Amino acid sequence: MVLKKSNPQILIFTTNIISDPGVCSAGLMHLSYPAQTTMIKVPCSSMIRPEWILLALESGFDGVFVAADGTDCPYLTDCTDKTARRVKEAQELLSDRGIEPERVKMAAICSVCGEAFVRLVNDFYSRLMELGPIKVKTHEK
Amino acid sequence: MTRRELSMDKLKRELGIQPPKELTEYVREITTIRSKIVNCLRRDGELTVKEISSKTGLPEDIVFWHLMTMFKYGLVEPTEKTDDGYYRYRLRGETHG
Amino acid sequence: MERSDKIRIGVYVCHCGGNISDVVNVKRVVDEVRKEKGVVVAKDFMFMCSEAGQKLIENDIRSGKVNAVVVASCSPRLHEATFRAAIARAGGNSYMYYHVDVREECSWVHENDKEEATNKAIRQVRAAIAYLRHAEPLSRIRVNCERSVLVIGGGIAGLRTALDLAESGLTVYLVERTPFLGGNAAKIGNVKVFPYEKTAIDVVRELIERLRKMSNVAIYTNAEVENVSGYVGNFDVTIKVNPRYFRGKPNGREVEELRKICPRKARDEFSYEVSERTAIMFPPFNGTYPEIPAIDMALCDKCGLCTKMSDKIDLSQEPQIVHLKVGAIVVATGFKPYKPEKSEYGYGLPGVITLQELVGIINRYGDVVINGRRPRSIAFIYCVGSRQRRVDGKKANEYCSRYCCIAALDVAVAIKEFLKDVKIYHVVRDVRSYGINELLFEEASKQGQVIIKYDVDEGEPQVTYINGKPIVKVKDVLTEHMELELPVDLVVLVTGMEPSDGTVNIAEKLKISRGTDGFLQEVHPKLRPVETMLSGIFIAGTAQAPRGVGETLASASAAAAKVMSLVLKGYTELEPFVAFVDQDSCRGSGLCVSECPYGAIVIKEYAGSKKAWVNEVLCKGCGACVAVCPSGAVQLRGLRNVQIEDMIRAAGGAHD
Amino acid sequence: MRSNISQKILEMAELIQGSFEYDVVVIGGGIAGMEASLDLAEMGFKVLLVEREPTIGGKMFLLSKVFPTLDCASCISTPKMAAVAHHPNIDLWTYSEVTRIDVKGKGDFEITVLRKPRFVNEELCTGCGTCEEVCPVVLPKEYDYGLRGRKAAYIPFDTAVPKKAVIDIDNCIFCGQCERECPAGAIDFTQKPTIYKIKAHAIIITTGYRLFPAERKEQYGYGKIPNVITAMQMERLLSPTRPFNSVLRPSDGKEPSSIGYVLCVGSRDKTVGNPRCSQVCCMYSIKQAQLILGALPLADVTIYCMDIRAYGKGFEEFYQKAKAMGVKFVRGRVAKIEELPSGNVRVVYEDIDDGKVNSAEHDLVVLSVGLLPSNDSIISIIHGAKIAVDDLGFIRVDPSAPTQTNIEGIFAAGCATGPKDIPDTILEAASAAARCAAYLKSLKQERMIPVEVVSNGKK
Repeated sequence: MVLKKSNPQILIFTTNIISDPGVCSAGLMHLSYPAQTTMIKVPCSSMIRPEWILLALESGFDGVFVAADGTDCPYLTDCTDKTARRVKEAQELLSDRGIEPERVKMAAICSVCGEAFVRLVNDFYSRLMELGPIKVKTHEK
Repeated sequence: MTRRELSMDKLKRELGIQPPKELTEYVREITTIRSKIVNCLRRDGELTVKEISSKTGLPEDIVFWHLMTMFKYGLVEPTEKTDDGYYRYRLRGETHG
Repeated sequence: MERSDKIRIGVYVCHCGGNISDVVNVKRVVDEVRKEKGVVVAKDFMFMCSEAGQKLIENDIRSGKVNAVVVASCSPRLHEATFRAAIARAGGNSYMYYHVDVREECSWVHENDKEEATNKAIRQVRAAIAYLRHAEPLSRIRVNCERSVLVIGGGIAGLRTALDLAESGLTVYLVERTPFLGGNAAKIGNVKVFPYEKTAIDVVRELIERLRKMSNVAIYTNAEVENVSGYVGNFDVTIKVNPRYFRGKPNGREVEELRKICPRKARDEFSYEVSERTAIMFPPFNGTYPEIPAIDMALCDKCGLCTKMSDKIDLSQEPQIVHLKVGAIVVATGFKPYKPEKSEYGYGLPGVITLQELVGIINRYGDVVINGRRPRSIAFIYCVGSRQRRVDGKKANEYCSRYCCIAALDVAVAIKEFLKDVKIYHVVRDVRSYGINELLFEEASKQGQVIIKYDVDEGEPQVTYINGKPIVKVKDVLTEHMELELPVDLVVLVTGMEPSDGTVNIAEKLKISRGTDGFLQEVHPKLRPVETMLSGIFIAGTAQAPRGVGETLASASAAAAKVMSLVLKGYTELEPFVAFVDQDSCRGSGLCVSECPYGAIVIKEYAGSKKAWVNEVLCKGCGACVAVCPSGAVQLRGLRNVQIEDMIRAAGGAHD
Repeated sequence: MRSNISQKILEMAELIQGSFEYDVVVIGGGIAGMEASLDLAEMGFKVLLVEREPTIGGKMFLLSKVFPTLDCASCISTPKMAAVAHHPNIDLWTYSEVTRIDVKGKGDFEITVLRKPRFVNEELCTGCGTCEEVCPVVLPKEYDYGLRGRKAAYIPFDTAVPKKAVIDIDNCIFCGQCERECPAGAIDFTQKPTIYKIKAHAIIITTGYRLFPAERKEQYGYGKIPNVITAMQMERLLSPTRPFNSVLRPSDGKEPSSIGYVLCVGSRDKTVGNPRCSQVCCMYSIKQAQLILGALPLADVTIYCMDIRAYGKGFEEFYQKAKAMGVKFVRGRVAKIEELPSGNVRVVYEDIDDGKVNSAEHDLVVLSVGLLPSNDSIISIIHGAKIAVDDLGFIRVDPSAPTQTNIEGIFAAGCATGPKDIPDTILEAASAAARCAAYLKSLKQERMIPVEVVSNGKK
């Protein structure tokens, strides 16, 4: 069954030690952001393969938000650069297929940055609303 | 439904104690202050600390302290900032407690 | 999909007493996910974290119904460990688990949209189910560790680390490049370590004395690390021990004769080149180790005078190569004092010396005597070789050397005690007598020592030499920027620290990185302050950053603590979430190798073709390699590509 | 105003029978105590960590970002807090106090610990916060240094470990709301204090510091002038878990556009009895200045200082960066601080640059308060030996082993031995763990395996 969806669906990549606690902290503060969101955890945002972002957009998501470790990354000193490279490659993949590159967004979310996360994801959601559904026909696997 | 006996009642019985009067009075006082602020916001929508203070007659720092406490519990939220650096606040959903 | 047939998933959704169920329709979540392939049990419960909730899981595992578990409840930070432990208790594999947060990341943030919140919970649980369909039982990686440690550097940092490790029962190999233990702290000699009564040399002596009593310590002086291979827990080390050219300890008469006989002369490093030594190097202070002299072969011209006098000397000795097996390595190779360039603040002019040279003079003569006379006025110029500004991209020590303000004040206060009439000026930028050292600054002020503060934007102090005296010219911020000219008998340049040559060399040899300041770089100043990017290699003391005696000892013991945590048990256990390579699809691009900051991946030859190989012990499981592999051959155990991809598909609504 | 019900309840404390033995008892669950506990636990020793507050984490997890790398304090401390809570070799007792230490012999200590009742069943509490929401009592909240209210039933912090509610019984009006509303039925007013006698072979004291009480510097007006705050309060304002919705001043909630920092408050000042430097204030002030410029890009920040002591690794570079960002450094000692009718604050200072007395007006003034020892409650309860402290009350240590106290088997680390920054505290904590491990091994008198030296280095 494919869930009914009229509003944009966002896939959010979070990281175990830094940004997932950050997303969690939004809940602790009882803030609010759209429920059309799904989180998948990875150890470090530098692990994200660009094609996963494309896959997400082909699988029913309208946008991908990468909640990166940033400078608080416990693994890499150049985590921001590495993650940015992945996102840029993903954007190129999207452009090649005629999908708006702004459907993927990256921001560093520290472990208590709940407010910042909510602001960013709300903005991203509004932007995706404006963009509307993905126009290019994505092939389902 | 009958009121179940609370462990609190047991403690009170065991120790033979009541909360100090000053404390209950203090709570009554802050509850009054708070409801003044809440009523003010409920009536007028979005207000700055200065505006609430002049409408309620409460000192600005007291108003701000209570607003921030209510902010913690998700009862109020800031909206826009005025040009001279003050935020406006409004009630968020229904209040309890 | 053979594997997924065997996987029997139990899904348990928590109400959290309404915290979740008031927003998320828990019943609907359970009903929806029950239909998913692989799911054999789907239940909801008031409090999953309670004893009764955990029992639900345990019973389903014990009865064999379930072998993989999803719990949808609160934050994984609160209860992921709880449920993994419950699975293990029931005899399951605790890695056959996925935790879904439907409280902090769902019900608490979507209170206004119950319908969508429920949909989200369903998506998240479906993703978890997709993950578990491909999950495999994992176990922690056990690495055996040699219960022995190599400590490089015989100064106070190395001595302290070695002693701590030895006292904890580990075998310690201490390697010192020079012929004697003691390092820089021994050279400071009789200057007291403020605020204590002990002198630096007291500390050194105490450490050496206690270390020598330990039977599980081998000390190699005049020795250098030649080669290191292997990895954490299992390093192979080769050290080269240079000969001392002495067969044993010469007796008192021999020592006296030998001191006189050698014609080859050089500046004595131990006195900061204040005095001379010969090619025969004698123990520089009482209590050092070993007490046997050594011949400096770079200086010796084998004239043979000494061999005729003493049969203890044997110039035919050869260097020895020693092979060691150790579990960890501590680098404590220290600093060297900054050497001012010629004419930097007048260095090279008569009456202009460094702080170290002043200390050398005090230790050698027990007095301050410059050109045969006691100075009547001294100016200390601070921040020489520290806090430098970078001009035209030239190398500059932009850092503060931390110890120098205190060291200079310490020496100045000591001088004032025996040269009562000397006038002392301190030409400073800031007085950084932090913490309790402020009392030293106060003492100096009480003694009438004068502080002159300059603003580097208005120019640095100038030192000239007129009428047989050095003159310090400086604009004093404290007296309304008045330009002062101070003719003094002695100018002391308070020089900072630079990484020692040994530190620079060992960094290259071990491939550990150095910061922009040139000192050894820790992984993180707070999370992993004594660790390098290479597992099992630790750093201590001033090789890492300028610091004083107390801080050096603390960092040395800290390094010892981390070594003990690693090797004391004889093994270490690591999480199984490490990278692995699918040999069939790896094309040997090597992209993963350069992506890994830990050096955990190498390219190896397999039957003629190049393939990546992961050292599981070095891998920290960040997954950076996963992202760059062109063929998807490098993956992370416990989070394989297929797991992520199916999670994306499941959550996106597209099912296979 | 608060009642003394807790005293009455204390009298009902019950001694728990049984033998409780640990290799080490660590007193104080701040960053130093957590670090030392984790190191020793990893080595295989059994550790009991005792924390007075309802949560571990100490002061560090209240901070915003930390110098000189500007990493987020929570991102560093919260994983450590979780590691402490889950480590099989660590028992964590929060809301517990060490009330007596008996030095009985070599490696033999008896430690009496009082476990205070939370009035919340920890097993049942899910940390959902319902009790806190419904509690009608709003008190000045210690975690945010008075910046906003705290309930009598409360979870100390979103990132608390353990994340369990606690009821401040002295401020409870017994309305029963929490008990009626708790979905887990976790509220339990019948809980009683318990006392444990614990045998330990070593002790590590990591009791940290307390801040200089700024109101003692009367001429600075703290406590009287609402817009004079301490650096710890500013730290909270800058933290992502901040009490206000932005950096705002307490008098009227205005976003300040001009902020002044007064350094050396309660340090380098004999008039308040502390001639020493507190070692961290220069750096935390510079850090806050940088963060303020990030949060309020239009604001200007002035730091009134004597010397800037940027001495640690990367500190000088950090100081130079602040200067380049536009933070103003004024050399001069602040003589007094006055409130203006607008709520603004005037700082009167002796300007070293021109030798005159000058003044400046700011929206908000931050006092960079110094650090004082908080060992009193520990040093006075040690029986059978006397622990050496210095004239300010910091624990004295051995210069050759900077965590060794004068009592064999008792170690101290972090700010308990003197003010220090986080990197130094962490090093010292690990250092205490190493010395403690060596000590514990020496008690067991394991035979060392002698090594053969294959060279000239014969002993």
